[in-house]
Amino acid sequence: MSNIIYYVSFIILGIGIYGIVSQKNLFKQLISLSIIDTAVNIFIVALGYVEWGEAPIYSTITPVANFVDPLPQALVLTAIVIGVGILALGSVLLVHINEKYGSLDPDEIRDTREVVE
Amino acid sequence: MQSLLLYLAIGALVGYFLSMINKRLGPIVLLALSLYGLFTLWNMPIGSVEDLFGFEDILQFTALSKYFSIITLIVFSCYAFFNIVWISKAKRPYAFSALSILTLFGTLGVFLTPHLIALYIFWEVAVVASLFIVPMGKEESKKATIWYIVISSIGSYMFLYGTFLLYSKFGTFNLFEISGDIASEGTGFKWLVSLLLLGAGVAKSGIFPLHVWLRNVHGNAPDTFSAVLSGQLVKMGSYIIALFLGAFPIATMFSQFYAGVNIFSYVLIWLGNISILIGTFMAIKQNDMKMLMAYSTVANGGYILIGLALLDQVGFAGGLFHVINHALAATMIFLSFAAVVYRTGTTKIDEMGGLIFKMPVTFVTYLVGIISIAGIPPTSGFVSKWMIFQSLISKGMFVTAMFTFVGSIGSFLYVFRPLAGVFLGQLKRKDKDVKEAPMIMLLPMIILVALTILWGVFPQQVLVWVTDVQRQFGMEPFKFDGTVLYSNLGHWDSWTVFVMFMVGFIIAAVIYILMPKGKKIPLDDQYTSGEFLHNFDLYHYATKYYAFLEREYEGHPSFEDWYTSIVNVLKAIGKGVDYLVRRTASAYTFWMALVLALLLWVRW
Amino acid sequence: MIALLIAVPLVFAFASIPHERLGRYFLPFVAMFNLVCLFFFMHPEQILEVGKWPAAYGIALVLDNVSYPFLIFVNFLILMMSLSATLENRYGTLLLVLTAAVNGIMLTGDFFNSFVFLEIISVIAYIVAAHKDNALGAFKYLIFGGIGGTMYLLGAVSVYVKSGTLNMAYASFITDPMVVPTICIFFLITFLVELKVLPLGLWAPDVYSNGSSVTPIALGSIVTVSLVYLFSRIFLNIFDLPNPQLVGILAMVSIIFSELGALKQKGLGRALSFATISGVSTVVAALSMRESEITSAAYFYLFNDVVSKFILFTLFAYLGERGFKSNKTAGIAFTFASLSVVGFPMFAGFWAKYYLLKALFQVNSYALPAIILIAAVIEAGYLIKWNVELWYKEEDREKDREDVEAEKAEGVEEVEEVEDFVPFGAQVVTLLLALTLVVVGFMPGLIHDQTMSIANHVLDFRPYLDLILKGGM
Amino acid sequence: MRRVWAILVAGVFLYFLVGQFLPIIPTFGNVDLFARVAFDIINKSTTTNYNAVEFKKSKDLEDGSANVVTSIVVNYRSFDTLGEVSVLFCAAIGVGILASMLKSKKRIEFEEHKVLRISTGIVLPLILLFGAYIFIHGHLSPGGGFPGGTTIALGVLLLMLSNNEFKVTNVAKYVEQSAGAGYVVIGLMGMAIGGVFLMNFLPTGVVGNLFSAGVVPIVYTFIGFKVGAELSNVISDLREG
Repeated sequence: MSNIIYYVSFIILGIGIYGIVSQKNLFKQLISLSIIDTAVNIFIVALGYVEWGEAPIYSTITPVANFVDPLPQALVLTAIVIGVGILALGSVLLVHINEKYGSLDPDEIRDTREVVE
Repeated sequence: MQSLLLYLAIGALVGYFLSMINKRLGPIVLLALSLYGLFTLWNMPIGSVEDLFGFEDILQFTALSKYFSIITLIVFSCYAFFNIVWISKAKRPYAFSALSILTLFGTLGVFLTPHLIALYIFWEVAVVASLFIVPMGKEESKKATIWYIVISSIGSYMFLYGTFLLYSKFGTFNLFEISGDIASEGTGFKWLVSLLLLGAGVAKSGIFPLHVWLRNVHGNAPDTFSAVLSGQLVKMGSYIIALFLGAFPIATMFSQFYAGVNIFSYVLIWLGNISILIGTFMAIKQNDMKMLMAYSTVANGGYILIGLALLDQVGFAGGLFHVINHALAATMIFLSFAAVVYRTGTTKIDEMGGLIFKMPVTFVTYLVGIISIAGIPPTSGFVSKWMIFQSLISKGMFVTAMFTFVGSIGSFLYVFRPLAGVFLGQLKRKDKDVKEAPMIMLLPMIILVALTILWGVFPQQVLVWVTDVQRQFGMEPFKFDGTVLYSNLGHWDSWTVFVMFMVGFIIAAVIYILMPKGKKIPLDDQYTSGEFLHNFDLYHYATKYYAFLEREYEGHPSFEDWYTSIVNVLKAIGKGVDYLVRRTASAYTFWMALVLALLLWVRW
Repeated sequence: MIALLIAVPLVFAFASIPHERLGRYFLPFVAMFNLVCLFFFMHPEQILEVGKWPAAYGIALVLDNVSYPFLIFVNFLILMMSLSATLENRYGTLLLVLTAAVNGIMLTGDFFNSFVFLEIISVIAYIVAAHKDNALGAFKYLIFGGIGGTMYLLGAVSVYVKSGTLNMAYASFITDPMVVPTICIFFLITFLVELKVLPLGLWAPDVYSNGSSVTPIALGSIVTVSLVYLFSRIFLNIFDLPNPQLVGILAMVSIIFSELGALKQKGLGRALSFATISGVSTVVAALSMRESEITSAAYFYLFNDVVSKFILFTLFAYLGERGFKSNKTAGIAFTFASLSVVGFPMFAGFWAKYYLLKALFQVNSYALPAIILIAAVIEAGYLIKWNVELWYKEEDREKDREDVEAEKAEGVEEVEEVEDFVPFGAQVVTLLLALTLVVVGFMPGLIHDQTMSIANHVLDFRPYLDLILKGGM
Repeated sequence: MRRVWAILVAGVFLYFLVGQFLPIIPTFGNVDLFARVAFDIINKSTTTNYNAVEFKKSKDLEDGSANVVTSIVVNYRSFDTLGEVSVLFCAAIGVGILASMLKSKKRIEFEEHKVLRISTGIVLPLILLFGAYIFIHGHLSPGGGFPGGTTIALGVLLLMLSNNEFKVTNVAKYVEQSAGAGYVVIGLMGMAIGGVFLMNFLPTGVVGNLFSAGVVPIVYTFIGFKVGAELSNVISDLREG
């Protein structure tokens, strides 16, 4: 039962996948992608947890090392920034799509495109 | 041989740039090169071996190489000669000349090497070079090019697959090294390899079921190039068939089936039968004279295949002999058509008529050509057909003999259609000012006529080449003595027959000259008693010429349609793929899950 | 020293921010600089531990006999693209970063680092994909590539969890038969997405067919080559490919279906996009065999496919479907490239097919050759159709021109004159590449020797490990 | 139907993760740190022998930052961070390019509010200061260049919300340029001095002091400026259209 945090992150990831497949609105798909990112980040941080470990910072409270694994945290830091970049990019793309087709619903977009073709 | 190929490769470039100075220089380069090639290869001893560009012993000059190279070079020299004038009508003269030279390079290369990969390379060079000449023809020729490349690719990739199969078994690409060991392999392997290797030959020489490209390509290619296509490039396919049937010990590789013919040959013979049938009946139907001759090529490809597949003393020789006959005849006929089109600008039979009065030499060329195709003495066409018949009858293969016989009768019918429609009958009003083709065009046609009749009367020279081939492949050579040819059923003296024919011809000519001539009435008068006509062509008597025959097989299944519908099915699948592409990322995620599930389900 | 290949493009990229057009002028010089460095100052078998941290702790950049030829090829392609493509404002900066990223992904010996570079490439790919107002295609790619990237991240992290380090060489000590396939599935999904093997490569046609002179070349040529490198590094060198038969079958299905998709297309751009999918799928199918001759042939195939598609896409971007009448050089390059793609003799493509078939038959694999040849028949059909149509188009065009002139005479001014202008740079580049194909067609040894050496090195893990351990311990 | 598909698809992923992936990873919290490189990184002994690190006492270690995550991000795996900066940089450029390609050049206008405007004047310096504090103290406390830069960008956003006339000028771009190039130049300086790209060439000092950890604070400062300028640009691009 100690693995519950893993299950939680997997379930969030599943929710993200479910969102991407089930949602028609493209913006909701982008949000689902962001949810997946978050889930993976939670999972990675959880992987580095050592029982009774502390935040990996030398300070007056923790002058001597009894830390959780800092490396996954560093990786997550990078992953978060990448996620932010993709989120920003995706939203601008959506602005473009909305301007071009007047909608973010793929069905409506397809209708307008087929008229054009 | 190496130097000849090198000259040809360089010649292609030289031809291109010289053409820019004067269009006519391109064909002249080709002519010079083919005459040079003819001279060299004629004198080359059989069995010489040479390197090519540093690859050792790639080129090998066999009797079969010699035979096919000489046919090729004759056809090409006549074609080049003819082109000197005709080139002014070509759409892209520079590229036309250069690519023609490249085609010659490719085909000669095919004949000169037993190394299967080198052969494939030369083969594809010839295909690509000719490929880009074809769309210079009529409007539909672009579509014809697709037929050409697809069917040709099917053939050549079958060949490539077979080549690599052999390589993986024997570790060499040299055909003659392989042929010694292949008999000991498993039956399935032998069938597969033989069928794959012959695939290229079948596709190229227009044998059923890969015959469909001929009508489009020969019919729509530039007029003179059709002569090369039918007279020469198709013979590349015959070469492949002859090479493999000769070099492989087919007789020991496959079990005997019927009358001393093994099962593999029997399959080929049936393909030949069907080709003859299809070619003949479809040719009867055609209104376009070039397409008509294209189907005739299919039928004659069938003859050659039957002859070669018989693999015996008489039949194999007959098949080889038929190659040269058909090459000459087809070249002659297509060149005369080119001359007609050069003057009248159309290929439709019912738009012409009575050109005998305006273009007598062209008419004679065509006449001799069709006589040879139909297999009437004293032309060489008779000799080869006689040999094939002899072999079939002596083996008791009466069904096949019947097919070939039907083909012969049919060829009388279809060759007569352009004869009557184009040359005989009455002159169209729009053709009043048509002149005979220029002298330079007539000369190669006359040379071809002379060769056909010469080899029809004195076939020794050709038979020497043919028997050389047979000897080299370890077959019993065909027996002949001067102009007398022997088979198990009897013999035949072409000189005697020629004399008898000449006597008959002279008698007929005398009667024709002495007899009173008929009176000429304009064509339309015959039908309408002088009424006004809206469409003259409908009343042209070449329209629906063989309606009584065509009615019998109207609505027949068409392989062209069948292949087109296969392509349509493929396109429908492609449309499905395209549909998937146009979905959103949601659908893609589904595919990702599917792949993931597959990866989990199929355990490592 | 080898870090310069990444640092210099990045410095120039950052330096070019305020001036929108500066990036595109930097690009050729940076690519040239990289090539000069690679040729004269860098030689294989060296390792750089970034920041002087031992390989297991920090990040190691490895220049070995596998990455060296790949780097030269990719930087050469970048140089060519910088000369041929029409770069709009600020795309130059992006492509500078792309240069750094593809160099990085080929040099790095660290899983997470390769993930970061993969993401740089992806982000640039999404932006470049949106070129020519193609936001919808780019968005589909973004969602799909986003999930793929996440998978790669999970894979990299599980490598860390199992081996305690992110270094590729050390990671290969994971031998647990339960663990390796699971990790590899993560990576595999990403690669199947990014390398466009069909059920997962469905994004590609929409993205490539936008008619830009940058998108298909940057993504289809440059990025593809670098990802094929990473694919072979991970699956041939470090881990074993999980379930190679299945991957092979997927790739074969992909070859056939993409060719059918291309056959159906009415537009040249989409047809070429599908052809690209088929080309890369062939490479993946061949690589999944894990045999040195086949691998070498696969790299040869990749070389030919990438160079030819470079030419085809560039000319398509400039000429569209307008014919070669006024652009003979372009036409010749186009024809050479398409003949090479199909694999006609005397072009590089023939030797690619030759070596591939020969090697496949040697290991008694008969299905893939058959599929490659069937695909070649279909490919020949539609590519030759396009060639013929574009070469022999002049009649219609002349008619058009007459119409245009007639309409002008009548005073209709709004008719746009169709310009068949291929920029000088693009003409030179495409012709040069086409000649390369011909030269390689006559002297296949030039490339084959290289690919053979790559293949031998990539299938032998020892030199890579030695290189890193010598530097690390 | 769509939902059923979605559940199935998500189910496949979950099945893979739970059934295939979970068994091979250690249970939560049960990590053997000694088997991972993190152990040596925490004790700052990747190149030297093990010595317990003590806050404010250990000096001249191979890496001087008290925040171990920072030491990984900016020192041990600094190359990743360079890549990370590039990702953000590319995304920002992409937003700029795509926003400039929009056809309707409609600028987003806000309703100005006096309270907001005046309070912005008071809060803004504090926000900027706080941002600067975060990235300057990145090696001592949680935080660093990215959060710091984001905080600065938030200040710019506040300015934008409160003042319709406000525009991010070209200065932001120059900041971005010099900060980005500065990071690489620091790396190249390491190469010039120590022979290796991105080497820490400054003395590392005592763990826990502000002036410690060598180039880490400098790099974080650059990153902070760069991220701040970049995100401000993104916001402004999105607003201006």
